Amino acid sequence: MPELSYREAVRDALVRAMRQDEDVFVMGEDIAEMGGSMGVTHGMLEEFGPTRVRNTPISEMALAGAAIGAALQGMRPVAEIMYEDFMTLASEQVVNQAAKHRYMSGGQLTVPVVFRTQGGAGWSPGAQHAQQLEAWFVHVPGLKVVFASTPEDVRGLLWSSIYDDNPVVFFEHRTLYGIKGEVPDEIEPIPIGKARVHRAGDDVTVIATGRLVHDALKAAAEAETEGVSVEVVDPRTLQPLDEQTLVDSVKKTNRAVVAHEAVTRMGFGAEVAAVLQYQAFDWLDAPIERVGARFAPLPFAPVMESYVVPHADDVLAAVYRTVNKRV
Amino acid sequence: MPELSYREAVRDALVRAMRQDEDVFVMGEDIAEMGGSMGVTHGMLEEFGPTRVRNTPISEMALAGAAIGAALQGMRPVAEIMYEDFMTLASEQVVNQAAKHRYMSGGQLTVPVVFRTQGGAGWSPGAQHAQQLEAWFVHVPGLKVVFASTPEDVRGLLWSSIYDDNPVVFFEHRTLYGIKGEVPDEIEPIPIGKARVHRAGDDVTVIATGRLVHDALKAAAEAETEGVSVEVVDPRTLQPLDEQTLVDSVKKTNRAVVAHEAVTRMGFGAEVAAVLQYQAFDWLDAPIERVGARFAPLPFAPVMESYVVPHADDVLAAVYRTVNKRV
Amino acid sequence: MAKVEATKTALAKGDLRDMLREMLLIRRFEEKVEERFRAGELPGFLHVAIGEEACAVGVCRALEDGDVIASTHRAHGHTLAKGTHPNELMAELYGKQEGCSHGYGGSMHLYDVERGNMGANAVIGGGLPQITGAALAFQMRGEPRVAVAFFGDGATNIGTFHEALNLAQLWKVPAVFVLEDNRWAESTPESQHSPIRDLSERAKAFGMKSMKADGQEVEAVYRTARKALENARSGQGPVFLHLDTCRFSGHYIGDPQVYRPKEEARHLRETRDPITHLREKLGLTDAEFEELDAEVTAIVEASVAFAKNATDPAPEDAMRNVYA
Amino acid sequence: MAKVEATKTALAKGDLRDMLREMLLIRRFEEKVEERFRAGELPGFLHVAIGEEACAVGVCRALEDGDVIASTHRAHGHTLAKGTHPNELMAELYGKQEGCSHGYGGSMHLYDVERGNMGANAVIGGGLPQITGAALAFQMRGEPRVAVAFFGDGATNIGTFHEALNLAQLWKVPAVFVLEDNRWAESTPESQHSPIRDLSERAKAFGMKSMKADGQEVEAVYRTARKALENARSGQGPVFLHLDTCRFSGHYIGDPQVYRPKEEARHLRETRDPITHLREKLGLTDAEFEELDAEVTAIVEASVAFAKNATDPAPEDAMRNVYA
Ligand SMILES: Cc1ncc(C[n+]2csc(CCOP(=O)(O)OP(=O)(O)O)c2C)c(N)n1
Ligand SMILES: Cc1ncc(C[n+]2csc(CCOP(=O)(O)OP(=O)(O)O)c2C)c(N)n1
Ligand SMILES: [Mg+2]
Ligand SMILES: [Mg+2]
Repeated sequence: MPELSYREAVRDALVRAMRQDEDVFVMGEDIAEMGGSMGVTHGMLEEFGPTRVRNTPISEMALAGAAIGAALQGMRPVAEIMYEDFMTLASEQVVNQAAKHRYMSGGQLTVPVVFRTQGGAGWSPGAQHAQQLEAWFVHVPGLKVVFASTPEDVRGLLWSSIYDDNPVVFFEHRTLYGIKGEVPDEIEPIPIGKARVHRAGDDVTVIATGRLVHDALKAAAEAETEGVSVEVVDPRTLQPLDEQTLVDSVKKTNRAVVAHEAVTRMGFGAEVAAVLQYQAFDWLDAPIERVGARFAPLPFAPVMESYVVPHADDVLAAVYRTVNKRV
Repeated sequence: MPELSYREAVRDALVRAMRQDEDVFVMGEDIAEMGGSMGVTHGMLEEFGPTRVRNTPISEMALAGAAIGAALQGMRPVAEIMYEDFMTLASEQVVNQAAKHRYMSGGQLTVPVVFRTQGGAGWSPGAQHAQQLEAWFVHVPGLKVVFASTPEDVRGLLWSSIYDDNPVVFFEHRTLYGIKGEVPDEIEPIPIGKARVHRAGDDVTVIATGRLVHDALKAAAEAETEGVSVEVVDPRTLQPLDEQTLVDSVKKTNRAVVAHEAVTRMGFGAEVAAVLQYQAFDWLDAPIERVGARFAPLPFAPVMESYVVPHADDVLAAVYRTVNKRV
Repeated sequence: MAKVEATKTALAKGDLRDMLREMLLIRRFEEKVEERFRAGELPGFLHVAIGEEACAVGVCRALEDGDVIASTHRAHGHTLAKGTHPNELMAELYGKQEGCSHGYGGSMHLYDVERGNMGANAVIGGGLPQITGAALAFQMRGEPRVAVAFFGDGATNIGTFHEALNLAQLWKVPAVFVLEDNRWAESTPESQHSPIRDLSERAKAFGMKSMKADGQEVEAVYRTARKALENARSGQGPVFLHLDTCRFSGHYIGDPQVYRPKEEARHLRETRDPITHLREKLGLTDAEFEELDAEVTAIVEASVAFAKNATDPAPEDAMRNVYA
Repeated sequence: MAKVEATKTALAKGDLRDMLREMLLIRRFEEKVEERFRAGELPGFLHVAIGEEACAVGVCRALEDGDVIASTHRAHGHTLAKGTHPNELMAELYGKQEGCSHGYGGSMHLYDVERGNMGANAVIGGGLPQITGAALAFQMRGEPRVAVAFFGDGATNIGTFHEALNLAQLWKVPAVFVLEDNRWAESTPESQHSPIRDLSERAKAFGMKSMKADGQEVEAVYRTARKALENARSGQGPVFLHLDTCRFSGHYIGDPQVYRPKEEARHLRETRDPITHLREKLGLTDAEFEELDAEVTAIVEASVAFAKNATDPAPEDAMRNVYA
């Protein structure tokens, strides 16, 4: 099995889809000669040319909207929105248009478009370049929402997103592009709506997304040395949500921690907690812990930035709180 | 005590603030001669003239941004975004700019701006004119979020919002403009961050916002005839959230239902459920029930629209589920 | 509806008579919609385009099969002109399954994909970038098709408009952007919403070719639209088509128009009615006109009967079509 | 920094010398920032404006006390030119409490409200509507102040730009919109992001007066900015000020510029350096220039020392300033 970085894995899915399928193309700001601000599309201009690797002006509304329009006419565009913060600009097109055309037309249309975007703190860009807004899109019927945390997942899920006939908002995490992992030789599509159990455990379930999956695994390893057995589950797709896998895990462990980098208040963890307390009420031995960013914009100074967003030790502390609650 | 409609109550707060304070002014689409698409600003052009009652072009980004800029220079603008659906267009300015200027400047700036908007189903406008997106803004540090359900509350809270030095996203509900209620002769500012207990009860707490407050009160009256005593609480301000009042009520009743018109998935009720299960874990005798819109865009046909959004009977059914869970 | 021979520049009397019939059908249809709404039979939020029929008919007549349009909140005329049967449109307004959006859309969300109607949009400017994108798809696949967006003067103030036209021109996609300039955005007169008096100036910012026509003269609209479409179709780039038109009625059905002198609308109806103009041009006798009128009125009446007898969706149908 | 007498059109030698000194200070400051970033001392995401110093200095010199600016992601020059002390700016880049944003902002979020800097914005076009709004506040209060927005050529493609300028012209607010046209948006050359070659055309869409100057000639920038500000201040409406400039370095510090022929930047440095131009115009001897250079270099060195010795915020400080 070849080893790919998360960045290369995203590219691999794009390249393979474009090789086999004329309808697939990519568009976004600085994705051509520069290969994207995160280097994801590096080299693709050379292989596919400027018609299928399209640099756009700084026009998030039009770039998102043009991708939707092309999708309505049978193409499978993958539009890159450079930073999640700029999804605010694209949100009218994504939320009022892409998510609703099929419904408003009574099923006449399909909208096979993917909006790739990325965010995440840890490099001190300040308050407008690292927000995590995935929760917004989970609230919008008609959209699918993916947030992958490993090279294998990001490749298999991007592939499935490209070939899904619905609009998919595809979140990548800025600090994960460099991580490496083995992937199958051939792309194995990963079904949208299937969670992944990264680590089995008996005492506490940690449900984590994006960067926090890796922090959760660190925390789990640490907890093990203290005799606490932690199960780590990554939903991978936030919409549709694989509630069954999450609930089954919690019914086994009787304790849950939900962890993501986004602000805790009204973050995705709130939805997971609401689902778990409802479906596993009689199984829960402790309150569901939420780990997420503190309630502040992202500050510039590294010491402050690192204080605002959660890390492995925050997950670990939450895990311990859930078990202490027992005794 | 005079009686005012919800619509008149909003207007009364605007008019009184503008009479006593030159810095307060209103801007928005069709708010002048037409008095706003909901008639809220009716007659204000005549009293205050076009300089302080400003019709804007259809430019949600610029209208929101200009209000922010004027606020940064010491004015207290109240910007009207005609429909919540169009908050998507204003979201970059509201989320990346208004919410963050004070923080990014290290406290040098204040942003005393109010964004008034409205939404709500029940009149078959279709999928792009009735969404409820309050949850999005609760997820954004730096913003305050208000959603009032009665004439008295909407007036007192709008007043407090105008004089708050932070950006406030102020939600009104389309179907409430006509309801009447008594208000004090003089405006009594209602503190932002204080919930209101509309009805005391012993068996179940219903935490409701917007239109659902009224449906919850109907359901409570109905439940009473069945011997179920329901407490109805309206948080009124979603950010900051008066967690204490909600938690105290649930610790008393041991059961909770959260109700709003917005889509249940990732809706405000998820945050409330997450807070309650955490802070009242040992007091809860039943899973927290969530009542909200089904997971679909808003359809046009009235029979379908009414099926998608919740009503009093949905609240009542949820209330009964919580008590049956006991036996 | 019958297509006019492509290369033709002048129009045969028969074609013009067809257009008159079509404009009259739209007029009577919308008058009926106003009546049924006031009678409390129609749910939702409706906007009629009475006075603007020549824009819809002139442009849609100029289209070829395979061309697509995106419409606005004021969509009945575009929808009928693009070929949706009055029965299907009326059924939609009544929220029925037989409706052109199967009861999911309503007046502001009329779709008829088979006939090239990509949908009416209730968000100002919302459909424009999608027309740029549809045209891009045509360009990438080398199809001789054009994508056409309708929008109003008020829409020229929204960023979506700016970005969509800029991108269309940058990529020279086969699109035509049709401005139906009725000088009102709801209650806001053009002088209050735009700093310039000739909105064709907007096109200059993108270096886009602009063409202008009197939106009350259907033949002029048709001829200019043909040129615009030809320019787009032949790869010479998109065109900004500026149609000077008038809104005879309120912004929405029920609009008291407190903001507008009663005089204005009456004067426009008397002097700028596209139907009267064409009728006179064709020299129709009262008898001939009444015959035409009776014919379209019967179609409209039939559409109401069809709609009323059509099928109501079941409440649970609301959960269908959320995802493919 | 010292203001130049308002009515003056020509500039005294002393004024020009001040401007040279200021441009050189900015140049040396940014070279130092590049060096310290490469040394791993500076966190975050930084963009230098090396080659564009005359735009910042020429415009800010032309401002009156009370005028305000909004800047972009490329903000160091604007910030220094608007009067922020190098120590406070460098301290911000080091994330210190003494920084002009007290460590909360960083390179893309430089503020100095007391000195009229409403803040740099990392969202393209994000600051423009706020400049329209600030100017509106000045207009409503009858204050003789002007609000000035800086932005680049790439920003002219975003809807926010269109809406903000349109609204400013519609309301004739005292604002000046300064386009720093370096013909690049990150890796995207103007030909790939804009369908027109003269971006002044953008102003036509709003009927906004536009003025143009060579952005490498500080005196020309200053003179033209004076005219633009005068127009805005006197109530004649906003102005689109188009400055033709060049980006000598990469888009961000560390940018390998794979997309750009090495030749181009070298050629620009040799032929279009605003500092060289003014130095020659003033006929400074090497000795005089080196003296000036030594003076500003010392200031820059001192700013680094100041920044390094400044106070780190405590982690918990992150929870302050979220709300007023
Ligand atoms: C983004 C957005 N803002 C506001 C509205 C409310 N609205 C509906 S129609 C309209 C006026 C549109 O004017 P114009 O574009 O000239 O079209 P017309 O109604 O004249 O046909 C407005 C403001 C909307 N639908 N979308
Ligand atoms: C809305 C938005 N989209 C994309 C970006 C990423 N970005 C930062 S700078 C830049 C290029 C800006 O070009 P220009 O406006 O010409 O300014 P310059 O960098 O040349 O000074 C881009 C695309 C952004 N910051 N904001
Ligand atoms: Mg109009
Ligand atoms: Mg540039």
